[in-house]
Amino acid sequence: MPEMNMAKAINLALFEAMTRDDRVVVMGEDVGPDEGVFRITEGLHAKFGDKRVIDTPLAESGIIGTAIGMAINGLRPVAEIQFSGFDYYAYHHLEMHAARFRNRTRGRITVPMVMRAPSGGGIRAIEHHSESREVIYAHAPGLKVVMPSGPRNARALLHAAIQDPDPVIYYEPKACYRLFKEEVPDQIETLPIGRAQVVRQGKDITLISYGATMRCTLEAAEMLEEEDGVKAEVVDLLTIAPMDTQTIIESVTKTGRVVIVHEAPRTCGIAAEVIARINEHALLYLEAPVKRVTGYDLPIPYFAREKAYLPDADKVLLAARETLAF
Amino acid sequence: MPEMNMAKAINLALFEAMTRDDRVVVMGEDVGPDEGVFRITEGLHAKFGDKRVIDTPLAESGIIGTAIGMAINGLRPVAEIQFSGFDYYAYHHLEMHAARFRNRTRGRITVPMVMRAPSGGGIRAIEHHSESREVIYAHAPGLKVVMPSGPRNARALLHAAIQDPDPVIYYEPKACYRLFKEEVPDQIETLPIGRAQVVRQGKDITLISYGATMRCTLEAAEMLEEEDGVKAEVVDLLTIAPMDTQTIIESVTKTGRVVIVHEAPRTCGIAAEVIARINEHALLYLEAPVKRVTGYDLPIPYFAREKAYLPDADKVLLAARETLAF
Amino acid sequence: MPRKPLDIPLKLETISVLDENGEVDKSLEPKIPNDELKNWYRWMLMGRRVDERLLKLQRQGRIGTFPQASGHEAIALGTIVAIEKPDWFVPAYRETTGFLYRGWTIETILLYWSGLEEGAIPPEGMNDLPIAVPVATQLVHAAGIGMANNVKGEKKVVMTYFGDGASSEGDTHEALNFASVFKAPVVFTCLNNQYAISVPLHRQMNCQTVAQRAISYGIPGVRVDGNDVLAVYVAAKEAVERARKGEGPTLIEGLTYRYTPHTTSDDPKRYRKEEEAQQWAAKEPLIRFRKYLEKKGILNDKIVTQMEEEIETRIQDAIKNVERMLKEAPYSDPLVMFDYLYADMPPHLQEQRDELAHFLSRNKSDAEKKHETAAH
Amino acid sequence: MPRKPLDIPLKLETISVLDENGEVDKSLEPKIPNDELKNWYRWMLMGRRVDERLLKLQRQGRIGTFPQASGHEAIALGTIVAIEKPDWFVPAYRETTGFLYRGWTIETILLYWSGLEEGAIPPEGMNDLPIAVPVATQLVHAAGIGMANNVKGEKKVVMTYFGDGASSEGDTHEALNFASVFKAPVVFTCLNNQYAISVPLHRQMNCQTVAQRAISYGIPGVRVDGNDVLAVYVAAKEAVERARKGEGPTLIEGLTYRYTPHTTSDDPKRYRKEEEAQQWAAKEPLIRFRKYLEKKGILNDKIVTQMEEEIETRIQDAIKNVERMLKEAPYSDPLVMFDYLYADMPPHLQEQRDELAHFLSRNKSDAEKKHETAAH
Ligand SMILES: Cc1ncc(C[n+]2csc(CCOP(=O)(O)OP(=O)(O)O)c2C)c(N)n1
Ligand SMILES: Cc1ncc(C[n+]2csc(CCOP(=O)(O)OP(=O)(O)O)c2C)c(N)n1
Ligand SMILES: [Mg+2]
Ligand SMILES: [Mg+2]
Repeated sequence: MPEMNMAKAINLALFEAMTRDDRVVVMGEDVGPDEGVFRITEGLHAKFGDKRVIDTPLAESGIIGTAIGMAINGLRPVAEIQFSGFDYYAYHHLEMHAARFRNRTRGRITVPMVMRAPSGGGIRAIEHHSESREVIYAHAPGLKVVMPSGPRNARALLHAAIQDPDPVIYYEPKACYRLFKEEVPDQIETLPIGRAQVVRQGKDITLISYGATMRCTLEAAEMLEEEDGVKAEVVDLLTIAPMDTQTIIESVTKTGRVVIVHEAPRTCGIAAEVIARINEHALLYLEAPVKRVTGYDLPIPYFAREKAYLPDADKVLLAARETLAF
Repeated sequence: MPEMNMAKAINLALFEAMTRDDRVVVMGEDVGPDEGVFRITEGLHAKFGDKRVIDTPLAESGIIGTAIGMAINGLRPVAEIQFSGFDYYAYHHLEMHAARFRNRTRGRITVPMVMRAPSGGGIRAIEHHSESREVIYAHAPGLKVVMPSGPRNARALLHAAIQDPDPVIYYEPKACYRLFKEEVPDQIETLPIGRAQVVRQGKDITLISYGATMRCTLEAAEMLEEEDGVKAEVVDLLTIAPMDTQTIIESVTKTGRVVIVHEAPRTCGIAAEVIARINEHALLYLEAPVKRVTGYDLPIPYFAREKAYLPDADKVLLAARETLAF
Repeated sequence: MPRKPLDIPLKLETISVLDENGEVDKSLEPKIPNDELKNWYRWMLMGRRVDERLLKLQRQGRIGTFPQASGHEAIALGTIVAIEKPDWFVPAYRETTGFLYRGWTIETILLYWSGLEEGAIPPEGMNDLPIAVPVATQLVHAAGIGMANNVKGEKKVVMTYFGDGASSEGDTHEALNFASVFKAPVVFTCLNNQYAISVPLHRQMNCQTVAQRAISYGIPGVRVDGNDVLAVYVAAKEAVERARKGEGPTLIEGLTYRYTPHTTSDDPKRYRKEEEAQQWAAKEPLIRFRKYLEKKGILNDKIVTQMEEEIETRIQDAIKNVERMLKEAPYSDPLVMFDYLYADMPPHLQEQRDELAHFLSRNKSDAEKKHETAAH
Repeated sequence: MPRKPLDIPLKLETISVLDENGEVDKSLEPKIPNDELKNWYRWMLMGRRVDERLLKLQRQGRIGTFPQASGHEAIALGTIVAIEKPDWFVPAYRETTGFLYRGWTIETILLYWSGLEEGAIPPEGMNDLPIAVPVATQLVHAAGIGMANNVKGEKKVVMTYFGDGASSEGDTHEALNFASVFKAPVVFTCLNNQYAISVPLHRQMNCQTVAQRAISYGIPGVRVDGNDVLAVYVAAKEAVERARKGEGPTLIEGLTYRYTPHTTSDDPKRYRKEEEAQQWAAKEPLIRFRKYLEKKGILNDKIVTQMEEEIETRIQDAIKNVERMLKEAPYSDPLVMFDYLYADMPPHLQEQRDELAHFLSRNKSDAEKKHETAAH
């Protein structure tokens, strides 16, 4: 089992998918000879050439709209939007068409495509390069939204996304690209879309997160154990939509206390939906209000102030302690 | 106090605002001589002419982007998007610029504009003409989102939106345009953005809604009283963002039981945020899980099946009874 | 270079073959077998009659609002006959004649305007997309479909449509640019009917033609008389051949007039003069094509009357069939709304489906109860 | 009309005034006072030196990633001197020289690249917008600003900028179309440096020039040598005059080369040959302008050395000032992130501000505690 970081694991998944299925094409701005501004498409153009690794003009609506056309015409496009903040330009195609063709034509026309985009903050990037707006896709029926948190699940989820018969938004926590390495099996593996994972067992409190903030969430869990002797259970959503209610509820009914962590702004964030589902299925098990540790209801500040904006282990720890003390 | 329907009340507010403040301009597709596909801009072109009532080319991003430029240059544009389903084309301008210029320039440059759009279903329209996606704006920090439910508050909220120093999304429940009339005062009145209203007093259960579904919510409240002797308190959010937490909490702490009603899809809908705030501020007062009566997690079906998709009084009644019986 | 005109290769043409009186320019007359030409007329006539009947049905409240297509038959037919069955048809919404020619049944069309997704299902085995409501988006899909043909090495051509108003959308620019950069086999046909609802051409754009925008993409641009089916065909045929040869996209602009209101809920009196429509009445596409075919001895009153009867029967049957269908599942069943969102239904949707089923059954029984009590 | 070329009025020109050796085409040489010309050179030199210093600071990790502007001075300066103080400056991000000319201090520029919104505040009283990161969006704002000038009856002109890559965005089409339909006083200047990050011009568009796209909007299109500040000025001045006279927008394309990496995190070796850059080196804008000014006796080594010294001092002062500022509020205070989202802070934001303040203070005291215990 080779060790690799998330950037490499995503690159590996693309390479494997293109090798095993020649319907898979990669497209986007600078994904060709430049191999992507984060080098995620490294080696692909050299190996698969212009036809299957397509440098597009600078136009996000064009990228996603043509990807939809390609998917309708039998390909499996994996379209990269250079930064998730720019996928807004293509939102109409995703919401109106990628999400709807199957439903609109009662299954006759389908759009098996993936939109990949680096998402979130933490890399001292300039304005519009650190956005977290997964909600606008999670709220759009017909799309699936996944977000890996480490090299191994990144590769497995991307394979699942590419093989999925429906359109998948695959958001990559760019802060994790080269943050740490993990062993990744030699065999291709997939993770079922729609399933969360309990990545740390515990009985006292449930910490729920996804993507980049899984790191500080797990750190906080360790601190809780070391400093307070509290056993925190940690859930990694992995899929944001459709959300795995069952795994969440099973943990909550056990612990009765919950903290949810994400970078995106709080209002109408993913945490709100998690809370709504806890309310529907496990209200009577709650021993304290569910706490939200999230980005504030602001555009993420320019990078000099972004650290204070982002969730971190201390914020999660504080929230967990307040929840436990409630 | 003359009686009028919502279409007329919105038209009146536009007329009044343009009369008292010549910085106010109206722009959009077919808002000129055609007076809007719903006739909301009736009489404006005749009175104020081409310069201030602007028929634009067919391009939503162009409409909102130029409106932003006009607002930056001292005007008060009220931009109409013909149907809310088409404002996705302009989402990037709203999220990246309308919402951010004040914050970006520390108050130096501001964008006092209004985006008006008919929203929601119930008029047997064709595909993409019945959407409810207010969440994508409520989740975008820097925007305000309001939605009237009747002629009087429609006029008052539109005046408030036009006078607001920041960008406001003004969603018009098109199903209510000509559904009923109300007395509207002779004097111009405004409603504070950010404030909900208790429109019916009650002690047994709180029903929360906004926009078009206020009608069936109030009907259900009447049925509860007549058929079950239950006194339902009804809250009209009026402003979706920033949300009036206090009014919600005051009612919930009194009743302990809540049903939230909206047309938009359930997952990551406004109801989820309301539930999250109830959880944060009034968890211990809840005697039953908060119920969501919403559009299902589907694109609203073509009109032959839309009735079954939309919330109605019977659905609210059923949910309220289940909540009361919990 | 001090200061001189920027010279760029212009590939811009105008084409007209049939005049208003059905007189043909022999030098340009395409060689089409007579029964083929007769067929073309039949399809155009059917497009017209279906459109007229839809209007009646809408007035009777039996279908919803729809955009009338009368007057657009020549552009729709002249382009659609230029592609082959395996080629792609990526419509906007005024190409009724094209839909019929591609095998969309009148039943399907009626289902669509009756508010049922079942009306958006393309004919089995055809590479057709349904009506695209959000203007200009279909052009980007068409570009992508064409790019995929290049990737797969398939020689299929994509025929797509948009309006003069749609040409203002950014997506139109992006679609034309992608198609030209990737030499995608796409024919972009603009139905220039001079109005976008109420907005006239000169408020939509500051240039004389849509065709000249081909210059922005280094592709051929052709403006044809959009009421002249032969001119449309000539332009389309050449564009399709170029595309099939790998020479990339073409922009065709068919100049016509929106003879009808924009949709059944539009009132043109608010923004244009009656006279204008009258001036265009004589230019209308069916009249001149019929004159031409009569001169060629392909049509006469008897043949046309027979066509009219066949079409009328076909329409009546379709209406009857749909009336029956609407009473049956799936058309009568709201619960199917959940069944095609994803290949597999996720748990939360199954829950919501059950919730609605529960509500409907319970409501039904409530209603029955009320009914009974009322009966007593 | 049977079949003929579509003839449309073309308003397309190319302009070049100074060649690589600083030889001027007398017939086109604009009449600019000598000290004014000297001033132009000073600003271009300052733009260059500031850009070079930013690179050093970035390498030292003292500022973040930024897009280098070296080589774009002629386009930035030649256009910006063509407008007046009350006119509007709507930049993209490579117009450093224009920012400086409009009165943006080096301090402000440093704050911007240090990751502080304070660096996006335009100079008091100037009608300037800050850097626009999402490509092409600024063009639509510029069109709207120009439309507003027409509504208000103000004769101010809008000078806006975009790249060759940005020309592929739908927003560029919509901005040009709106501006032309409404005769907005806007000059659209394309910095065509032949690359969008790694994507070369011929993969970005299938036409020879960006300027020819003016035809799609019925407006004048001018392609100028973008390394020739006089040519840029001539084109810009005429465009500004047309705009001010109410004749609407102009599309100017300045052809130059991106001499540097796209940004400090880009590596051009991955996608282009070193030689290419070398071929363009001689065409670089400052060299030829200096030669021209020397021939005119406006510049000599002594004068230039003095300029260099002044600029260096100015830059050093600015860096010192910013170092000091960064230690002070508001620059050092994270809580101000909440203070400018809305004119009035809504309750939920106040709550969140308090939440962060609470966290920061508490965390601080925690840290201190830890520190103390460690001390024992
Ligand atoms: C993106 C979008 N905006 C607005 C509409 C509403 N709308 C439907 S048709 C139409 C006018 C289209 O004009 P044109 O492109 O000329 O086509 P025509 O209807 O004249 O055939 C408008 C504004 C829409 N369907 N899609
Ligand atoms: C909408 C959008 N998409 C992608 C990016 C990322 N990006 C920044 S600059 C750039 C290339 C721009 O090329 P061009 O317009 O030629 O300007 P240049 O950088 O060459 O001056 C890209 C893709 C962006 N900023 N905005
Ligand atoms: Mg039209
Ligand atoms: Mg460039």
